[in-house]
Amino acid sequence: MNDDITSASTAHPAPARRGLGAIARSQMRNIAPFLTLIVLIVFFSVVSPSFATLGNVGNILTQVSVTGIIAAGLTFVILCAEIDLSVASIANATGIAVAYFTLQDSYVNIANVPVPGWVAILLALVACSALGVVNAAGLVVIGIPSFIMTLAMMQIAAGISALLVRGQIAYKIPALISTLGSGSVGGIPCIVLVAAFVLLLSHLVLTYTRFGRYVYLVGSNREAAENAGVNVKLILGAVMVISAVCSGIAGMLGVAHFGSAQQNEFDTYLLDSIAAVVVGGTSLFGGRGGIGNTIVGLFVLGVLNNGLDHVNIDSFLKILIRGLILLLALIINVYAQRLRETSAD
Amino acid sequence: MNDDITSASTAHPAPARRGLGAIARSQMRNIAPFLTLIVLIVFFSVVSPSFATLGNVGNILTQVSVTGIIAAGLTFVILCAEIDLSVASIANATGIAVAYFTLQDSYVNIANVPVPGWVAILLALVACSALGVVNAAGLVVIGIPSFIMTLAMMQIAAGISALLVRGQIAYKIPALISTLGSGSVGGIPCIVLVAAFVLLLSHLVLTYTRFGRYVYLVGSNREAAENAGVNVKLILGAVMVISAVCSGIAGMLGVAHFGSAQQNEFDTYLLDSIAAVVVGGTSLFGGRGGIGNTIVGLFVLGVLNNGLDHVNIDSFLKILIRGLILLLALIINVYAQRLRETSAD
Amino acid sequence: GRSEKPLKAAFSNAGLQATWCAQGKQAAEWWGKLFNVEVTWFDGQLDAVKQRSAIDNMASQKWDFVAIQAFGIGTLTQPVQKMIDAGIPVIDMDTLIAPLEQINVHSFLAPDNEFMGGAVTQALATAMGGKGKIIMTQGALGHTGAQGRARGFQSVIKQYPNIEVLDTQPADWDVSKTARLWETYLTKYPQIDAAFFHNDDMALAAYNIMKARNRTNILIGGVDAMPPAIQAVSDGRMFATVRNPSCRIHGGAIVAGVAAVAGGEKTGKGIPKHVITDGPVVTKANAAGMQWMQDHFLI
Amino acid sequence: MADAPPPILSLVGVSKAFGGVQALQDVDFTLRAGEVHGLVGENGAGKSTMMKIIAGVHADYAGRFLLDGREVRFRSTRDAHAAGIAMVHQELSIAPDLSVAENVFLGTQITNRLGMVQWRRMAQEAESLLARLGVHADPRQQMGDLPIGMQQLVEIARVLFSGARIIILDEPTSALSPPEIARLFSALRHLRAAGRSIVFISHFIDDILSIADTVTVFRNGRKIMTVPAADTTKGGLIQSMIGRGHAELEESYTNDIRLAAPAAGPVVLEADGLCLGRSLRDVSLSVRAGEVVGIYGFMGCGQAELARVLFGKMTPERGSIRVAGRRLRRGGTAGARRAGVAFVPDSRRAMLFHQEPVYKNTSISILGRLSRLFLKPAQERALAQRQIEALRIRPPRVDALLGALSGGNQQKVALAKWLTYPPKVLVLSEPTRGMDVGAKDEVVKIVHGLKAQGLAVVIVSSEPETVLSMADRILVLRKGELVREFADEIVSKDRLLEAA
Ligand SMILES: Nc1ncnc2c1ncn2[C@@H]1O[C@H](COP(=O)(O)OP(=O)(O)OP(=O)(O)O)[C@@H](O)[C@H]1O
Ligand SMILES: Nc1ncnc2c1ncn2[C@@H]1O[C@H](COP(=O)(O)OP(=O)(O)OP(=O)(O)O)[C@@H](O)[C@H]1O
Ligand SMILES: [Mg+2]
Ligand SMILES: [Mg+2]
Repeated sequence: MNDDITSASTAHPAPARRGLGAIARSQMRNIAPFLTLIVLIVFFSVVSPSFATLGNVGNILTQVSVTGIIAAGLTFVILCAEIDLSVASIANATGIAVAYFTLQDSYVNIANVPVPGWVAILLALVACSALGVVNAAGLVVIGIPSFIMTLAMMQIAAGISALLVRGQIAYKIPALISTLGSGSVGGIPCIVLVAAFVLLLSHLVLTYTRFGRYVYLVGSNREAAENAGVNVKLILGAVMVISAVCSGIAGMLGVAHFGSAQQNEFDTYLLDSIAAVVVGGTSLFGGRGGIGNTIVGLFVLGVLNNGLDHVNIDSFLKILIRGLILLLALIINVYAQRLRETSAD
Repeated sequence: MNDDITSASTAHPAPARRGLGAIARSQMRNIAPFLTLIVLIVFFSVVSPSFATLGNVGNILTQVSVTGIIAAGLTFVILCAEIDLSVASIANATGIAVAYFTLQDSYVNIANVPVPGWVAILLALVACSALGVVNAAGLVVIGIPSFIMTLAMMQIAAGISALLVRGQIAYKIPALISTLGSGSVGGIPCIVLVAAFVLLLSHLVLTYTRFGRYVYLVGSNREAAENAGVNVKLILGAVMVISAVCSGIAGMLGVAHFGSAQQNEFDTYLLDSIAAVVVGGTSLFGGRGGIGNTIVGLFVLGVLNNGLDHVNIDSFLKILIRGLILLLALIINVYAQRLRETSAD
Repeated sequence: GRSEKPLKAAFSNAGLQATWCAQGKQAAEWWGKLFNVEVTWFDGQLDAVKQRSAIDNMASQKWDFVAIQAFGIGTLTQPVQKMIDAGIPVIDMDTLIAPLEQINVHSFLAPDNEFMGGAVTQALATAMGGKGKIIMTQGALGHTGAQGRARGFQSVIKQYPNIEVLDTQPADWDVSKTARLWETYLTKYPQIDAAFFHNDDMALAAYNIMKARNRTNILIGGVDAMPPAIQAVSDGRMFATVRNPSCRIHGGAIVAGVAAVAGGEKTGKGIPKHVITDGPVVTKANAAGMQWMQDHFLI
Repeated sequence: MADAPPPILSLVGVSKAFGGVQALQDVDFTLRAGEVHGLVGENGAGKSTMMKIIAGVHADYAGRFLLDGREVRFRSTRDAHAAGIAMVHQELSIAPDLSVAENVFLGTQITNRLGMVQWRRMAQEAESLLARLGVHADPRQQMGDLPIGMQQLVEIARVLFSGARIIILDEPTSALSPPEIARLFSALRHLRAAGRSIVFISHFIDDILSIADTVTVFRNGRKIMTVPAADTTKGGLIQSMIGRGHAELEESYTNDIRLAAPAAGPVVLEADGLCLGRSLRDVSLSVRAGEVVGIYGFMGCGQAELARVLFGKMTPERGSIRVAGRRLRRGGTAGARRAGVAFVPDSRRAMLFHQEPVYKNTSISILGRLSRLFLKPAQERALAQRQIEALRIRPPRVDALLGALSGGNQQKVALAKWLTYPPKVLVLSEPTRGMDVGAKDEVVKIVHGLKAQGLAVVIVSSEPETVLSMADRILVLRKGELVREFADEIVSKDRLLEAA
């Protein structure tokens, strides 16, 4: 501004080379969930001999794959400070749609419309994108808050699922999806590779592209983004569609992985994927966090679920333990974040 | 004050008596859901002869009672711009708790702790208040956003339910609860009277007490509330506890109404009660709406659910129709609100 | 016999999302047509609260007879009692509406879950030669059917000291949870000889995991014997399943209702209070016939 | 003021830090009964922070706080209320969803003995209280439906008539029209006569000098001096506020000002017949390259909406906007940006990303020009570095978090984002609201610089000084209509007010 400001700049001392401590504090949002993960891994390794085996690592990877694909899309939405409650429902509808367009064995009693595999996949992708577009339109064109827009979509997609399978179970899906969902390459399950690819791609998009930057900035301060000439509605619409498409992919692969398409198959994935994103440290208020956080969150929940399968405790108690550990992880996140903030600048 | 002040008042001419049109516009938030309700009632009355009967009115009233009690508490929370995802779970846990403290028939295989009826009711109320206090503490003391705090509580309460009943079903509950939940007075089911009482009380509290006005103030502008000397944390904590207690009462009466206590019995009440509050026109962003809106919302959903049972359409299609009508109601709300805003000032 | 004047019946089952229930609906409608019964359906949507509302609505209308499969035991007592009081014969299918002490239904048509669980376990144990390692994957622990199937499993296993039970965790009828559990089992236990699932859907989901890991040597037993499982038994993916005869129960409810209304059959005299409707164990040997009988809603 | 009454409130050696920012450092402050105490200082000098300590908003501070000679420590605003201290905050602190009456009694709703809120009595009393400030509004109306200025008056009424004996007003006039300010001052004089103590914060030195008995000056978190208002001058105050004397800063714009001759450049911005609800009625204007057009009007007369419409944030119901001849169609703010319109909103909060580094703040509007798909952080940083140097932003680091910058520097960053690739049209909405005299001067210089580069600049403001100091041509907006144009003639503040 003028000379006296530079002289007065002692009020805002330029931070010296940041020490290790400072970096650690500023990364608290990322470190805290990571520590939670380490503690869980150590705990289960000690408690169960079958937990820390190579085979089980493969299990955990496989088990978080479907959630991971959904959570990747959800990360975009949550970074924008919105929410998508329809992910699991859209996953289910898409999985059912791809089976609906595939020739089923005669004993499966569904009046479906078989088309060639690639057409079926394409149609399923169109279907989930269309549901995403409806979410996006509701949010940005009509102006319904995403929480209730996607709540309605959750029911609509469930209704579509019901109409398509009519209480039956479909088993056949296109070969490509089948391979991706339950095949493996060199010992690594394809579904893990797909999930890794989706997460990596999401990370690259969020970190290195213009669109990704807009996502962060829209989440960080929506009004400022609009005042800077960013098409906020476009970004918000896009993240809703991305989330729906990720859910759709997850739904198709999930059907392949579980071997069947039926109603309500994916219901648990809603809470799991939201929990993964949030436990990983991405803020519900937008702008902070990212795919790295989501991956840590995925593993926290994945290790927890898998580890509890390895230890012999009362099945009824497990539900409570899971809830308590989830709460604990959230508390740790909040305190870590607070630590970071009080020691900031 | 002095002459020059009064004379200069032409800058803001005194508004004329507000016409009917102006009042209608300003009440759009309340009128739109009401119109939706009327349309639904007319539609079902025309389509089904069994719909508009006295007996069915009783059905609808009974069917919305449990949701109504939960939604009353949830209205406080949503008016504060927070959310409570644990309502159904707490209702379930409280219903199970009250059965847990009641002597069960020998064929029910639960290792429970029978105590006198009033003690059981008291203990159940203490239990749900305690869960509410945990929610409140997580929100205001630790600072976990209510969305994820109550998500964790949802699992914790489910875990408690599981531990208490261990997969069994309990049938016996204290006589008082049993009467309130399934008895009737002069042909009117007690549960309807209780729901009406809870809703009326909530309305009076919200409209005519300072606490109620603080709830609106906190929801409308938290910082202004803080500046006006309102103990915002206390208000937020209180609404979380109120919500949990309402859920607890609903859970106990629900168990009496349905005649048994078991796990996951009340899961649907979460979406139903949120939908009732929101469809009624209460804003998720706080400060706008109220119990009147919630009542309209309750009836919109209640009539919709009930009416669909009276018409002969494909069961699988009903789920989709329900979702679409929900979406439609939301769209109408948004447009009504917009109409109001553009015609304001 | 067939009723001269058309009868109106109301049916409700746990939730049409379930294949077993969907097949039951078709069977009821098929038998209803034969017996001149117009069937109106009240879907329970696999939800106690929703089914209760549906039954409340059912109870405020007039029916010649009613058949109900409860989703949550004890949650429908009041409206069902109202219909019984109004003189409507209420036929209870598959799951108790409430403990029989509490409510006086016309008749209770249900399989013996303990028998079904035991029968499949017996078939598996025999095929294992009386020794080896087995895993039971349970349904939801709160489900009475699952509890019965578990009892049947345990009662048979007790008789085989050389069979070791490795694990009995519940998968809550959920295929994704089943997949997760079985991924863990397959790494944790190098030897698994047989697996008993509380229903076929979970069995087929687990088979998919086994196949992906080349562990298809595990003998799989399930419950329900719906067409996909019969197919799986025929082509060797599953070893055995036991028929939970949806058609017999739902068709039986039509027959019982018509007999009560048109034939004046009295509860406890003409028809017993409790009709056990078990189906047979399905192996490769009888699979084809079982499929044919289902195609014609006979079992 | 000769025999000063005893102090009713004094702060001794008070310090307060936010993270690493020292907002207050060892400050002493004394308030006496029956005085109006003016408070001046640059942006970020710590004025609001000190008042928030007094009002109980900040509970953790170092130093002593004496009330009536006894040491107190407020834990919350409730404690301050109980002690008879009330404050009008710098940011509007109202509940838009509640009725006007409730806003007058915010937090202290009138109840009967049973604790029931008495709606009718509250409405009546609210109406009469508001009338004392010359406000005539339906007390049952929803607060959010009132124009901003009225909302501000309601908040002021709440605090003035709350019965508090110590009243703090933090920039209360920023949304008020001159007649409203006059009425406020008259009310303050009455309160002073009744023995109340008032702290009055403002960046309008003239206002301070006309109402205050005592003036305290803050700079950089320290108190510089406290003097009787009668013993100081505008120049003296500015001198001690910003630490240097500036003749041109003293300009009060009460005298005549000669507007520049019409610019000769081509017409760049052309708005024709804009209509928007009751905010804009058939507004047409055109701006040439190298011309600064000021649009003046009282708060709520539609000028905020006009700025938004020009930047595509709102779609007019009728009318068209052309930039360099091309019609601007529904494309939102992104469309306007692409067409060459730049916009600086009135609040810093609405244009900056506090948790992001400086370079991300400066590059947001030009990312599309740098690349289509992938970010080029190195280029972003280089461009940010250039702007930092050109605008002398401190600290000069592209990676500094924006939140760590002082307000003035933040303001420069907000401008910088539009200057890498200069736009054709720059729309500034209330560019100097809440700014200290020094910062205002900086803005004036930047605007003159941009004008020299050939930009068409539109300045929309409700502060006469702002348009008078920058504009070549002034349009006056009244209730959504353009009622007067001053061009190539002599204007003064009085004539501007007269027209509005
Ligand atoms: N050194 C760099 N090289 C390449 N790109 C960079 C660099 N620094 C920042 N970026 C860009 O900044 C964006 C995100 O990086 P940055 O680490 O600053 O994000 P952040 O929001 O601070 O994330 P975090 O949560 O990790 O702190 C990406 O778009 C990236 O292209
Ligand atoms: N809540 C806060 N968190 C962090 N820093 C703050 C906070 N409030 C104020 N500050 C900082 O404290 C310093 C003093 O701010 P303050 O608001 O008291 O200034 P001011 O004199 O009122 O300025 P203005 O004239 O702009 O209102 C500034 O550097 C500001 O950035
Ligand atoms: Mg980073
Ligand atoms: Mg200030």
